[in-house]
Formats: sequence, C-alpha cells, structure tokens
Amino acid sequence: MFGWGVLKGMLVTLWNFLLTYLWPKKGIFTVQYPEKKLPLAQRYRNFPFLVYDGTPHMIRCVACKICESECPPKCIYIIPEKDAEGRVQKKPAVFDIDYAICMNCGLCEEVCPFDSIFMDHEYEISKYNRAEDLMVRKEALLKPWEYFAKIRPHDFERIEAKRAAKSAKAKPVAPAEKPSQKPDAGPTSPQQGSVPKNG
Amino acid sequence: MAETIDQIFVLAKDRFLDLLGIVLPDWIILLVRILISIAVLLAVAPVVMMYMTWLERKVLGRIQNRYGPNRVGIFGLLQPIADGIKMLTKEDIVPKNADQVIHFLAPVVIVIAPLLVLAVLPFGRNMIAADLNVGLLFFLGVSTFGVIALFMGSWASRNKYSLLGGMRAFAQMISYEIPMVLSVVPVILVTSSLSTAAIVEAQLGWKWFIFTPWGGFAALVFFLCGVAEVNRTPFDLPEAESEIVAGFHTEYSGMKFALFYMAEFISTFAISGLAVTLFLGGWDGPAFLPSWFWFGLKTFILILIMIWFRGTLPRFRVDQLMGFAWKVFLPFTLANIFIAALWALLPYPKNFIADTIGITVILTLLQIFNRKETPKKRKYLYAN
Amino acid sequence: MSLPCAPTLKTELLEVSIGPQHPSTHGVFRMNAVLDGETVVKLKPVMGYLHRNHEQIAETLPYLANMPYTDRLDYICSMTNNFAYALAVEKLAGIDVPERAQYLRVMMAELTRLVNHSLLIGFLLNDLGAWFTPVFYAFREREKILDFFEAVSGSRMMCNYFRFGGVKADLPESALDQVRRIVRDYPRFLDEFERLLAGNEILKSRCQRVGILPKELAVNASITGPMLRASGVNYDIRKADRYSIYDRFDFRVPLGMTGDVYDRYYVRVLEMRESVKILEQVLKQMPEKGDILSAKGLQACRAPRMWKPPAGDAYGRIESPKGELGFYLVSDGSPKPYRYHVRPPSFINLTVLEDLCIGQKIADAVIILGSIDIVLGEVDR
Amino acid sequence: MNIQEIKDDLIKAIPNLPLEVEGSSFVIPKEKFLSVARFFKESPKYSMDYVSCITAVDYPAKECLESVNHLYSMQKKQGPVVLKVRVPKENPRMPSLTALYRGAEFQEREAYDLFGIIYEGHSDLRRILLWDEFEGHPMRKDYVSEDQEL
Amino acid sequence: MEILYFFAKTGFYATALVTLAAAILVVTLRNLFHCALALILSLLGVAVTYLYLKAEFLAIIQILLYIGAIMTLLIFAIMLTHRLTDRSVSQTNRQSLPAFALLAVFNIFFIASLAAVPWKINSASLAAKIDTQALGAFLMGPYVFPFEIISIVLIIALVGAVILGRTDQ
Repeated sequence: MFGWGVLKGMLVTLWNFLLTYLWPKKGIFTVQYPEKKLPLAQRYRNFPFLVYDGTPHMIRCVACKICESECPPKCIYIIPEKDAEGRVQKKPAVFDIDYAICMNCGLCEEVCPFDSIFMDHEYEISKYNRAEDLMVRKEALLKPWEYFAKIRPHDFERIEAKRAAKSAKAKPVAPAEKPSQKPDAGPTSPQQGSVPKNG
Repeated sequence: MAETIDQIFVLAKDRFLDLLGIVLPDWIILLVRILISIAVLLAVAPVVMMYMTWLERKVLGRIQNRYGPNRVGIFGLLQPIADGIKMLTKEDIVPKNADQVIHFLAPVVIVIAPLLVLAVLPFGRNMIAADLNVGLLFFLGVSTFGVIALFMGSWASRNKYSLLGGMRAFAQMISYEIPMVLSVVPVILVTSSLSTAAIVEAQLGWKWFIFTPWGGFAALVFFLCGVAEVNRTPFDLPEAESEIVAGFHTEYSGMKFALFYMAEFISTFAISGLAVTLFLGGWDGPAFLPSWFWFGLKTFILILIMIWFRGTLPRFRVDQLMGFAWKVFLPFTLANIFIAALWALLPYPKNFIADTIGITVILTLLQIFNRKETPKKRKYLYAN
Repeated sequence: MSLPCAPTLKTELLEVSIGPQHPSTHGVFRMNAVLDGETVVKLKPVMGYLHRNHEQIAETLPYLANMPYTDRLDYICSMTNNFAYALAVEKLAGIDVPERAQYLRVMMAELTRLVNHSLLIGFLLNDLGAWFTPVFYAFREREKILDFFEAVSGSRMMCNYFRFGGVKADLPESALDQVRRIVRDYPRFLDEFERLLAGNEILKSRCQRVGILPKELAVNASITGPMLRASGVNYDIRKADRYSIYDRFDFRVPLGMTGDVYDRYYVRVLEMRESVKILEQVLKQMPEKGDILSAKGLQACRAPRMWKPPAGDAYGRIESPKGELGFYLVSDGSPKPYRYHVRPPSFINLTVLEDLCIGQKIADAVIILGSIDIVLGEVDR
Repeated sequence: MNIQEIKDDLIKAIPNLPLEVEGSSFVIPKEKFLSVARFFKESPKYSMDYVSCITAVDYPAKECLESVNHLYSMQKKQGPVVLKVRVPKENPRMPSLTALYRGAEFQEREAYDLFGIIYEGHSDLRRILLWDEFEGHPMRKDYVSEDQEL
Repeated sequence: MEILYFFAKTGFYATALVTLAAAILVVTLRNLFHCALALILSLLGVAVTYLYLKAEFLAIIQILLYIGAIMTLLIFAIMLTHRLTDRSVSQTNRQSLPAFALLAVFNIFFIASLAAVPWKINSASLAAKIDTQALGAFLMGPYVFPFEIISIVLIIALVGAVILGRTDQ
C-alpha cells in the first residue's frame, strides 16, 4: 500500500518525540550551554600558552625560535632579551602569538625542546578588536606550571618523568657544564618518544 | 453548572449587551452584537497564530532530540512575542524594480481570506460568528482568494525564484482545490445542508462521520488536500527552501513577511477546524467538558499531526504533486460520493457491506492504474 | 491518426543562477541553470569561490607543516586527508609504519567514513525537504565519534593526528571503550535511519530513476567512490591497491544496479554497515602494546624544517569516503616539496553534473548535486 | 606490471618512439602522446580505462612545463602507468586527453588555469578556479603576485 | 432603525460606485496585471450586490467561480505570454471616438428598455428568500435537462483544451 513506508518513518519520529519526555538523558542530546558545559578531553588543544615555574619572570622559554620557524601559518614572533653589553640572553623580551592567525595545530608544542609552550583548554576568548586584542603579548600568554598539571594530568606526569630523567642524566656528567649557546637541533624527542607509555 | 461553563461565552456576551442596552438605542445593540464576535475573532486569531509558531518550534525540536526555544520566558512562552517585535523592527526591503503597489498589497490581501473564513467555524454550541446556511460553500469560496494574493506577491517582487514559486503555488492550489471540494460533497449529501452548524448537529452523540467507511477515507483526503492548500510539508513546493530559496515570499522582510506567515498559520488553524467540524463531530464530546474545549482539543490534535508531517516527510516534486492530485485523489473522491450515496440509502447492515466493497474496489483500481508511478523495491549485489 | 495539436507555445527560457549563497549547494558553489519552465535545459557549474591556492602554500612549507593544512581540504573527513598525505610521503621517502599504528589508522579512516556518509544522507534528505530531522539524527551519532576524535587527537574536526611513519599519540584508556560503544550502537542507529527513510514512498518516488549515471560514462569520466559503485562498477581502492593493512579485513563492496540518486543514497548506507564490520575486526585484531611511530618516522617529525626526503616523485592514494583522494608529490631533496598536487574526488565527480541534470526538474538538479557529495574545501583547494 | 615489461610492449606496439624511462614513469614526446594513451586504453592486456590524476609541474631550470598523467585500469585493477609530456615554456601546447577520457576535462582546465598549458582539442578550455579576467598563472615558479599584502 | 437603512443604502451605492470605477480601471490601466486585479475588484463588487439582494448562495458562487477559477486562469494566461505586460504596449488606439458614439447609442436603448419593465416591488417579493435547498430542488426538478446539456458542453470544451494544449511528447 502506498503510505506504508511513510507511516513507518513517522513512527520513528514519534518514538524520538516521546523519548525526549520519557527518558530525557537519552532522548535529549543537546546541552544548555552557559549553564551546563561539556567536559573537555584532556588532549583538547586550543591556542598555545607559555609556562613559568613559580614566578612569572622564571619563564621556561629560552627564545630558541624553533617554534617560530616551525609554525605553519607563521603566527609566533620572538625577540630575545639583550643584557647591558648586548649579549643575547636566554629569555624572550617579546613573545607574541597572533591568535587571529593561529589554527591551533599543536606543532609548536611538539617541536619545543624545552617543554615551555603547550596548547590551552580555554575556549571562551572572543574579543571585540581583531588587531590589538588578538595579538596576545608575552604577559598574557604566561600561565603557571600547576595550571598545566590541572588541565592535563597525564601529559604533566609524562613530562615530569622525562625532565627528571634528563636532569638525573645531566647532573653526574659535569656539574659546571658550559651553557650551550644554541640548543642543537636534536634535543629530547617531542611529545611522543619511540616507546611511549600509554599517553 | 456544566451548562453554564459550556455557554460561558455566549452568556457573557448577552449580559454585556444587556448592560449596554440600558444606555444605547437598540439598533446600535444589533450592530455591537456583530462587532463583538468580529472583535473576538480578530483578537483570538493572531494570538492562536503566534502560539502555533511556538508549538511548531517546540514539537519539531522534541522530534529532533532537542528542546526547542526555552530561553525567552519559561518554556519559551514569550518567544512568539519576541519574534513579533523582531519582525516589527526588521528593515522592510522592497526590491528596486518591484511593482511597488502590488508588492505592498499582496501581504494585505493574503491575510483577508483566512480571517474571513474563521467566521463560519462553529467553535462551540451556538458559538458561531455567522451561521450562514451556505457556511461550507463560503469557506471553500473565500479560501480560493488566497491564490490570487499569493501570486500578486510572487509576480510583483520581480525575482526568478518567486516567479517559480508563484507558478508552483498556482498549479498546486488549483489542482488540490477540486479534490478538497469533492471530498466534502458526501458530507453535504448525508446531512443535506451546507451550514456548518447543521453538519455538527447531524454528528452529535458520537455519530461522527469519520467512523463511517466513506467518511474515514474522505477525512483523510480532505486533510491531505488541506495540507496542500496551506502549503505545508509534504506539499510545501511554493516555498521550497532547498530548491527555490523561499518561493513567493523571497523578497519580503519585516512585517510583510510576518503577514505571509500569519496567513499560513491561521489558514492551517481554519483548515484543521473545518476538518474537525466536518468529520470529527465539531464541538461534540462527553458533557463533563465544555463544547468549545472539545473543538479546541480536536483542532489541536490535527495541528500536531500537520507539524508531525513537517518533521518527518520529504517533499513532493511538482509533477508528482500534480499526478497525486489528479490521478489518485480526484477519482477516489468521485467514487466516494457514490459510495456515500449507497451508505445513505441502504438500511443499516447492508450499507456497511456495500461501502466496504466499494472502497476496496476503488482502492485496488487506483493501485492498478498507478502502478507505473509507485516506486519498486531495490536489489543490491555485493562484490569483494 | 495523429491528433492536430497546436504549434508548441513559445515559452521563454529562464536564466537562473543557483548562486553561491543558496541553501542547498553545500558551500560556495554556483550552477548557471537555464530552465524551460521547471526542466533544466543547460547547467554550467561555476566554482573557485573558496580557492586559496592550497598547493602553492604547501610548496613554501616543510612536509610536516602541511599536515594541518590537509585537514582543511575536505573538512568533514580530516583524518582520511591526513592518511592520504602520510601515505604519499611514506611512499616518497620509504618510511615504514609499525603494526599498532596501522590499526589505529584504519580505525580512524573507517570512523570518518561513518561520519561522512551519515552526514551526507542527512543533508541529501534536507535537500529533499525533510526539515533537518535526518540531519539531527546523523549529528547525534556524529557527536559521539567527534568526541572520540577529540580525546585521541585533540581537536574534533581539524585532527592533525597522522605523522609520517605512524600517528601522533596513542589512545588514552577511556578512548578504547568509547570506540567499543560507538561500534556497538551504530548498527542500531542505521536500522532506525532506514526505518525512517529507506521505505518512505515519497523519498523513493523522488529519488528513483533520477540522475541515472551509466556505467561507461562513470568510468570514462573517472568518477570514483560510492557514486561509481552505485552505477555497478566494482572498483574500491581498498580492494584494488590493498594499501595499509586493508587486506587483513574481509568486507564486501556493495554495488548498485541502476546508478540513480536512490542507489547512491542506499549504497552509502550499506557501506556504513561494512565499515562497522571492519571496525569490529580492527578492535579484535589490534595489538595491545606496540610503538605508534617508526624510527624513521620519529626522525622525520622531530625537526620537520630540516628533514630532507630523497629526490623523486610519488603518488599516494586512498579510498576516501568521497572517492579516490590522491597526493602527487615531487621532491628535489629540499625540506620543502617542489610540487604538491591533490587529486580531489568531489572536484572530478562534478564532471558529470551537467549530463545528469539535463532534462530533469530543478528540484532534481538540487538532489543530484546533493547525491554527488561535494565539499567545496576539496573542490576549490 | 614492472616497468621493463611495459616498455617492451610499448616499443613493440608503436614503432620508432623516442622513449625515456624516468623512475617509474615514461617521458613521451607530445606528438606521440595520444597514440601511446590510446594504446594503453585499448590494448586488452592493460585496458587502462581510468585516468586518475592529471597535473602539471613547472621546471624553470629545464625551461619546460611537464604534464603528468596517471592511468589506471578499473577492470583489471592494475597499477599506475605514468606518462609525462614536456612542453617548452614559450608555447606550452599539447594534445588534450579529453579525446579518450571525459575525466580529463576538469583537471586539464585546472592545469591550464594554474600553469598555462594549452590543451589542443579540449572542448571548452576556460579558467576553472580563478575568475576569467585573472592574468598570469599563479602556480608557476616565476609568478609574482602583484598585490603587496600576499 | 432608519439610520441602519440609510447605512444600507449608502453601502449599496458605494459598492455600485466601486464596481463601476473598477470596471473603468480595467480598460484604462497600462499594466495588464493591474487590469486583471481591477477586474477581480469589480467582480467582488458584483458579489457584494448579490449579498445586498440576500442571494447568499449566488454571491459565494460568484466568488468561487469567477474569482477563484476564471480570474486565476486569466492571470495564469497573462503570466505565460511574456511581452504582453510590458509598458511599451500601447493600450489605446484610434477608434476610441466611434466606440464612445456607439456606446452612447447603446445606452439610450438600454435605459429605455429598463424603464419599460414593470418591476413588481412589493413587500412579498422583498421578503422572499430563496435558500439553497429550494435552489437545488429547482435545479434537479424542471431544469434538469439544460443542467445536463451544460455539463456535456463543458466536457467537450475540456477535452478540446487538453488536445490543443498538449505539447507533442
């Protein structure tokens, strides 16, 4: 009979209609955003942020500009600090990330040899002016290491273990090690090692 | 007590008129009596329309596993008012080479037909605005007026999409008007009167026409033609969003667009009201609830079915739409008149048998003649 | 006895541009249609509104820096774009891929196929007029898969998850039972989808015998993907090339008989069922432990701007949900590709759009375009 | 389907063909291009009925534009045969494959649009991605875009 | 009460005036689509006059048939023929003078014959009200033969239209 398939289809919509009342947990799949928010996965990546240990001027970044050359849309801009005599210090004076151009691909986090730049979980960052507000300066980028531990515990443990292993290896060799001018190309592996634990 | 609740509106109107009668001459009372029922209709219709848009968005939402508007007021009850204000404040764009006069006139004219038509619907026991003895014919006659206004809108906005929409609306309205009128003929034949109040009288005491064999199918055909008349899914060709952007009201914005919207929803309410009056026994229902409540409930259920259609069914193509009207509905309604005549003439046991035979014969005939169009089941083969 | 009929009415041909801003062109795509009343007389596709010269950008960036850009090609199935690009570079530089990474790759590709096909059917029904209900049901299932992608790669749609020689990171613990739940519930969703749509007479009468693509024209116009198989040509690159580890899974390739819009819709439903079968086998056969990036792969993505593949050219292709997605790379030994070309399936599947639409109604032209399944990011590059 | 075997069949089928083998692809002069393609399409052994990818590469060093065509066989599910044709940059004209394959239409128009190779015999050779009034061919190595912002 | 009668009278004259004005507009408007709408307005005026004469059935049949069916198809025809609705088509032609003369002559005879008819206006004929029941019986009674003939003529016209309009598939 002509209308049979149509009826079957309408029963499906009727069932979904009733399901939203009988069993809202399963029936409704939308979330009332401002009041309730969906939990983020640990590895969720939004725009990058810089990490400091303890106080903001103890910034971990050594201005080696690897992430600047590695970033596909070229949205990171670094000027290293210079002390009185003009010698380049291992601290960035200016570290801007243009949030308008950054496409949160996460490559900077992977290639950073000093674990100083990570992807954030903060996604409510809309601003009114694209030119000034979205060109985020160094001060705005800085976040404590504990913040990273809070948002991504798994990665935090893995990086801590790796840093502990590295510092243990560096201590017995020769404590007065000459600070290498330019970090060589192949420091420790980025995020995943050859035999990574279950990340 | 139940009697007073049932007649509460009629009594209120009479007492109000008696009050007025003291101070005003009696010929003005005559005028005021008519004006009151008109005023009530003009006030109730837009409110019903607004809360039908709210109902549609909530039910569609629930069908699609989401809530539907719930931000403006509790359960989104103030949403229609917010929409109304939005429509009022929206800028009203008129295309440059549009035909100014007709472009302005079309939304005005399109709202007249649905409002006029409400005058004839029996909302409750002797709660009918104008009890014409040609009530039903009045309904069908005036509802043809909408086609012209719709076409004025699409012709005046000088836009290819609205022209396509206008042409489609024309073809659809004309070809679905005839089966609609013909499907109503058996009801007139059985009640031998055109006045809607008389039709409801004939169905009092659960003797609704939908339970009779010919009435059930006639109600189905009438309801589907009503859906087509009102341009709702699955017959919403004239304003097919996915093909011709917004059909005849592409070039309208602001309050004019709201008027087109209002016309569509009030005529949905009117068509469901008429379907209830003709086949579902109008305001007839068990006495413990007032008569106007029963009319409202049945119309509400029919509107829900129309919204349910909108949430589920894809839309027809133009030639299938025409084919459906001319090759399926028209022959069926013609045969249905004959079957209804059989039902009216033969005594009780024989007429049911005769009707069922008649209906099965006509349905199988339709099935045979339309088998070229009916889609077939498909086979698929697997390769690896 | 030939009936005397009047000379045909001289009706005016209507020039309509179903323009870039149109509710059912799936993005910025224009069709210049010439209509005689409702039937289409001529239909010229116009594209290029979203052209950002992806290939020239790729020539200025090192190999790994292009990976996030491939997500933006066909932005509905980003994982399969990464897969094709990774395969091409691995063929160019001869990088091997460890076991567990191969299984992870196949799992991601098949999940993307589920996402793409259910979305397509939703939007095809939306063109037909079923007002967003199928789309919402498809979105409900897609959300579960996108949450899994977020847990694994960090982003729902722009995954950037594949690396040359493996994948970026391993599955977190919670992700594995997320996949099991998805694979267990999907057949139930497909049954519900079929009850809602497949039997629907209006859909059948609207889609059957509309836009029929004959077998020879399909092969000659190098149509690929479900659109080709709906016309009955048995050609699936997962079976033809046996790339990655697809030869370890037994799955069937559904073929249509007539090649009209209904076949293209139903072949995709059957393909989703086959993908679920593959996913079940992947979950069974996947090794528990195992590294996810081979040694050469690790060396390639430690310092992408200094990694130099050997000179030469390579053409890697996979069966993306829309058809054959291929990457042609020419390398001159420098860390930047000398020439980087994408063979996009939806761009080439559009060659037959005009042949299918001539003589059909305007409403059919819209659903034929919907059944071809184009995404403008891939068409315009 | 190794290269040597294909090379022998090709030489046997088409006499005095100046053929170079470069990696796994054949470099063919543009005069013989259509006959070679027809051979691969019609020969029962190969029956390459599906042109998968046609693209162009610009070699300013060798002063030539190279058009790369990948042919596959859908019936026999056989691997790619890659044909390369080199045309000088001054008048980059070469015969179009649309005579044999409808699939080449859009890809050749794109090669014309971005590289400037003129395909003779193509049904309607217009720009496909860029707007018609656009001068120059952006994918050439020597292309300098005039708007400063890029 | 007599104010009501006064309203009724002015109402009647107003509708008559509107009908006449619309009829003139039909002939004089430039854009053909506007003429069609003016024609609809005049037909509506005729329907209202029927209402004044208490012939409800006839009024609604007028709306249903004339406006609902005939005018709709007329507009359909206007829409299909393309060039007819341009401004350039000049509506008036040179024979307007002889036409007005002929019209004047015709009017004289028309009004003369109108005056000659003995209208039987008395209270009975005013009160008489034909309801649809009687009309139906009347149609099926003495006038059943012409009623059937008309339906046959309509069928023939319909079939002819289909044949003429059929494009040769």
